[in-house]
Amino acid sequence: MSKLINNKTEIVADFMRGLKQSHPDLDVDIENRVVYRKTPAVGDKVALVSGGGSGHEPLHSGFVGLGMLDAACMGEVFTSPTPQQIVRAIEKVSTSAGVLLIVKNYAGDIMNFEIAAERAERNGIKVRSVTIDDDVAGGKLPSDGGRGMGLTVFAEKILGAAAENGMSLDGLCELGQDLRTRGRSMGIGMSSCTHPVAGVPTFELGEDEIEVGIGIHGEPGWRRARAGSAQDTAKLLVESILAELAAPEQSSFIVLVNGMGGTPLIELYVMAGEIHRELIERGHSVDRYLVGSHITSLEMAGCSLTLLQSDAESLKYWDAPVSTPALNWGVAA
Amino acid sequence: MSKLINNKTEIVADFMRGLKQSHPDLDVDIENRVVYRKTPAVGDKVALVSGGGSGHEPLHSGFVGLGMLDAACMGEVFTSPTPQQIVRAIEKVSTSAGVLLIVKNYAGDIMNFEIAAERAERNGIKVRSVTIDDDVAGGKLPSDGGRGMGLTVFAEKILGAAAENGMSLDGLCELGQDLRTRGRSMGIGMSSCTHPVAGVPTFELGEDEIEVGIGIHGEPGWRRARAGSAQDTAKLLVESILAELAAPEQSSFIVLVNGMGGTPLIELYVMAGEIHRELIERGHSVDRYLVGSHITSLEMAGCSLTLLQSDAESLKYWDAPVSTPALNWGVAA
Amino acid sequence: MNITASELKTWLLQYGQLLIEQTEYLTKLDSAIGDADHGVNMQRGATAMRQTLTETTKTAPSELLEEVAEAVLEGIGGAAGPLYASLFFGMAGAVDGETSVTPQQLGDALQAGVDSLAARGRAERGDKTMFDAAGPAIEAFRQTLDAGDDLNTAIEAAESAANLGRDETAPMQARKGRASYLGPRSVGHIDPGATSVALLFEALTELSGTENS
Amino acid sequence: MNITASELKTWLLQYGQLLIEQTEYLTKLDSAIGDADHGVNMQRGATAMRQTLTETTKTAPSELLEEVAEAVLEGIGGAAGPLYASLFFGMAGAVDGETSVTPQQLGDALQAGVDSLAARGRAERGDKTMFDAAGPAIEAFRQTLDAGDDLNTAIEAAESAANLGRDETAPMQARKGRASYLGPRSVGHIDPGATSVALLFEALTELSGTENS
Ligand SMILES: Nc1ncnc2c1ncn2[C@@H]1O[C@H](COP(=O)(O)OP(=O)(O)O)[C@@H](O)[C@H]1O
Ligand SMILES: Nc1ncnc2c1ncn2[C@@H]1O[C@H](COP(=O)(O)OP(=O)(O)O)[C@@H](O)[C@H]1O
Ligand SMILES: [Mg+2]
Ligand SMILES: [Mg+2]
Ligand SMILES: [Mg+2]
Ligand SMILES: [Mg+2]
Repeated sequence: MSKLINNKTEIVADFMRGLKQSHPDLDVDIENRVVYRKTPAVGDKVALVSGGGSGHEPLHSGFVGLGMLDAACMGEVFTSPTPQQIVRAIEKVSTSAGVLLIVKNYAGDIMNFEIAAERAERNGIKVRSVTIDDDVAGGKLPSDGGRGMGLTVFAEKILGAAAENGMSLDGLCELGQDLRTRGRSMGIGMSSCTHPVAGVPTFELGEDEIEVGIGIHGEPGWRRARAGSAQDTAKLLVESILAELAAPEQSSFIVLVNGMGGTPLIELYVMAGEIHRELIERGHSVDRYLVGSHITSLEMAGCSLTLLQSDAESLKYWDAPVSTPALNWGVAA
Repeated sequence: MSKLINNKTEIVADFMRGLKQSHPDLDVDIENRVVYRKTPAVGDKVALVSGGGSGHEPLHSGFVGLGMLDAACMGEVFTSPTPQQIVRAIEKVSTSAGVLLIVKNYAGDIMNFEIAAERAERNGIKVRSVTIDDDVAGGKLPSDGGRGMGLTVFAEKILGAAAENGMSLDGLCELGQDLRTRGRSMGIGMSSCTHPVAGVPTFELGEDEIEVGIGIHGEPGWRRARAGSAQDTAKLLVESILAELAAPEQSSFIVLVNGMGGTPLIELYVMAGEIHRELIERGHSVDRYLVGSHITSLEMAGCSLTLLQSDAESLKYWDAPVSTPALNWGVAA
Repeated sequence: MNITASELKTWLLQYGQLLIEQTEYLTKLDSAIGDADHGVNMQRGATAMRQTLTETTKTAPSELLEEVAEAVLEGIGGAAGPLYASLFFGMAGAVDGETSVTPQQLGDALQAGVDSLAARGRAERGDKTMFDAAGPAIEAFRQTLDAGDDLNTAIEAAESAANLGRDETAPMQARKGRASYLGPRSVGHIDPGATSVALLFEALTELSGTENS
Repeated sequence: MNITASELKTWLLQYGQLLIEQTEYLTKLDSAIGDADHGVNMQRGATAMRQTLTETTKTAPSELLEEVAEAVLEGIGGAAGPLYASLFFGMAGAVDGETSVTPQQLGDALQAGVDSLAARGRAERGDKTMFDAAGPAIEAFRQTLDAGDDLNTAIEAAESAANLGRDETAPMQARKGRASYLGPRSVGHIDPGATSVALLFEALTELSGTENS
């Protein structure tokens, strides 16, 4: 399958140009691969910076704007950004209240953000990090813990709203840690995807096979299984997550039914219906749904489920106004 | 590739259940396949009804809500809804100001909506229709005219805002006709898709081939061509559309860069950048961009471009508040 | 003996049977020049027809045909739904008030149905549609009766003409429906709708012998 | 004669050359148990190294290595970027102030580099990472020198140990990095990072003969 690209090593720059043209509220520093708000946040709001490899769009660049991120740094496709890029992003938006980094738990991201944070702090900027590691991975977690998955979207929204609301850097770190304990994800894949430079699909699946416990890089998962119905898949995801989440009886959730990029919306809503049923059957309830392709693996087919135990605070920040390319609500014209 | 579905003949019903659970502002009549606003429009606003085959999500059900449609009727996948379904949708939301049907130009849709309109009128409801036929089809248009493509999204948004603003049924028809003359689309495909009941891809494409002038049903297009760069594709789409649109020099546009369902956002924004360049080079300008998968062919890879010549009125209605699952802006929390 | 509602039922039940047997083939044809759903659509239509035909209490041909028209209109969807519905509505209108029909009246009714289908689709011969099988079939049917032949012979003639009309859609370039957007690429493929129409006339053989029974 | 910045350049240019030759192979390995980009990442790293090495004005080994570390840190990204950067930063720190280094000092520097890589990655032997090629290689290098053999022999020993370490990652189950999420499915595949590390030691053969020149 061909791709809508020009020079395959310049995809990220070309993407950023299109993003800037399409969204007048955003600005981009193409050389340093930073997407940031054109109008910086006012006052001493803590600045939120996230980033990672590209190929997961709309994450993270599509979540830059009022009520979410102040800047996103974009690595090459599936490759963590480098410390200098991250430092540039931090410098672009840092305020006296400090900078919070939201880092997905992948070896590369962890190390590059770690080095960047050290360097920015050496330059006198107050930097703290929250690591998102919500993936239950479909099996036994390795020692590094779960990968960062859909909880990243929730963290960016909720921490973004809290920051907009004046929460301090320490407060945000605490809230971030709290979200970590209350959210888990799991994904399944029904196809791989083609890294634009590699040019061939990362792996091939048989007609009736799925990969269980995938990450967000078009990689194979913890195990291969026979494809079941949407109901079977919903049950698998809900059970696997609840086994790790230790949610009390009658918990209520914010739910992300996420497409990996190549799965049509019609299937995601079918899944939402089945997930709803699975949760209700277990005595739980759902406060909010987000259904769509928000953290993707290029054109991979499949979906992931994220459950975040909700409370008054998270719901308040979830419902708070947001104006970004990918999430937009509550802001008067 | 497997699909996230249960019973393949019950996909639409299962989808509707998930949609309703995820969007508390919407209600659904599953038996009659109608999605409609839970809180009906107040006063004597003209009601807007659209619909068509399923498999194009978010179109049309994702555009039901404040500022767009009052109801959408959902046919089976790629199959026009039947007259009775359409009549039920009309009856659900009709007001004394009448009902405007937005119909995409496909033989099936035209005939079924025609019969439904006759029947609803026999029941005393004032019904008018706007046919959307914006596809330049990549070649010589057949006698039936162009198929309905991305302009449908623009029409639903702009007519929806105008209706919300109190425009009469006659006024809406006129504005709809006006939009028809000012908007054109064209699409290219890089893969087909699999009709869930048929179970096999509708057609196969070679690695480096694209289909030029596709519709929105995973069907082959006017011709097959070698895949080019994003820039080549942008040039092809812009030139083909401008050849039909007869836009005066220095026109300005509202632009939809639409994904067919299986193309990642990163590629769509690369296309947006290239399309921008092509338009600017020809002396035109762009007022607004919408980039994303808004009118799709299940998981087909590819994209379509829609150019609508903008003016003060269309921009006003484009920017007006909207609150639907797929388009949402300008509404205070 | 004339053709009653009961014979019409037999005809249409057989048509439904053939549609179900040919579902995959019809979809395959629609994959080549359409959107891969004609088989699925007609299968739903067959199910809707069968339900109507087994539950109906109507004994007048016209009322029965109207119920069938309504059933396919709601059961099929897409382009084929209103087109087949028009065919049956057209037939119903032509036999209004009759309790049974002669072969000639059946011919007139089929003619009215086919006219109504063509009108609904604004289709002309050579557009590569259902009409390219339906038109020749009804012509052959009536000409054979007009020549003094019996119903059996007329049915055979209609069936052959429908099949020939169906096959002759292959070299045509479509001018109506989805296939028309393929331009010259629509050439070389048999039209799915013409193929399902040929089954409708094939099913008429169930009526063979009615006259002599 | 001791090893100067100029020899280190030769080494690293050769390393870059090997990376570019092996780009596709490294990516293929990463497709099996990772995200199909290790080749592409290292190719970018090779380009960045080459640019630095051809433009640099540094003559002190430590300054040169620091520039290289910075170049790969910014050039590679992903997990491999900071890990290779740590290796070169570690080496640079160990030869601080020297204008040239003896084979023993090179061994100490490589040891410091490998330690620093392992620390950055929190990697242990058997985790199926770069460290499983780098660890044995530097051990072999130093043991050979300690046994009184010359640089050539030490380089040969390091190269063989790196290759062996690389091959021995195949039966391991990954405990670090992306591959660790494959669990038992990571068994049976050579680790991509260990493979690129083996190229680093293979490139050392460019220094063979330095001592006698
Ligand atoms: N305007 C028309 N007039 C007559 N027949 C038509 C017309 N448009 C389409 N058809 C017939 O409909 C068939 C396709 O039916 P179907 O696949 O069920 O509907 P759709 O095209 O909506 O998917 C075509 O093969 C053709 O015979
Ligand atoms: N924590 C770690 N410690 C040491 N090496 C690691 C670690 N994590 C990953 N690696 C190495 O990095 C290699 C992958 O590098 P690369 O593909 O470039 O980065 P990424 O995994 O971010 O895509 C692995 O093959 C492994 O050798
Ligand atoms: Mg990577
Ligand atoms: Mg159809
Ligand atoms: Mg069809
Ligand atoms: Mg990798």
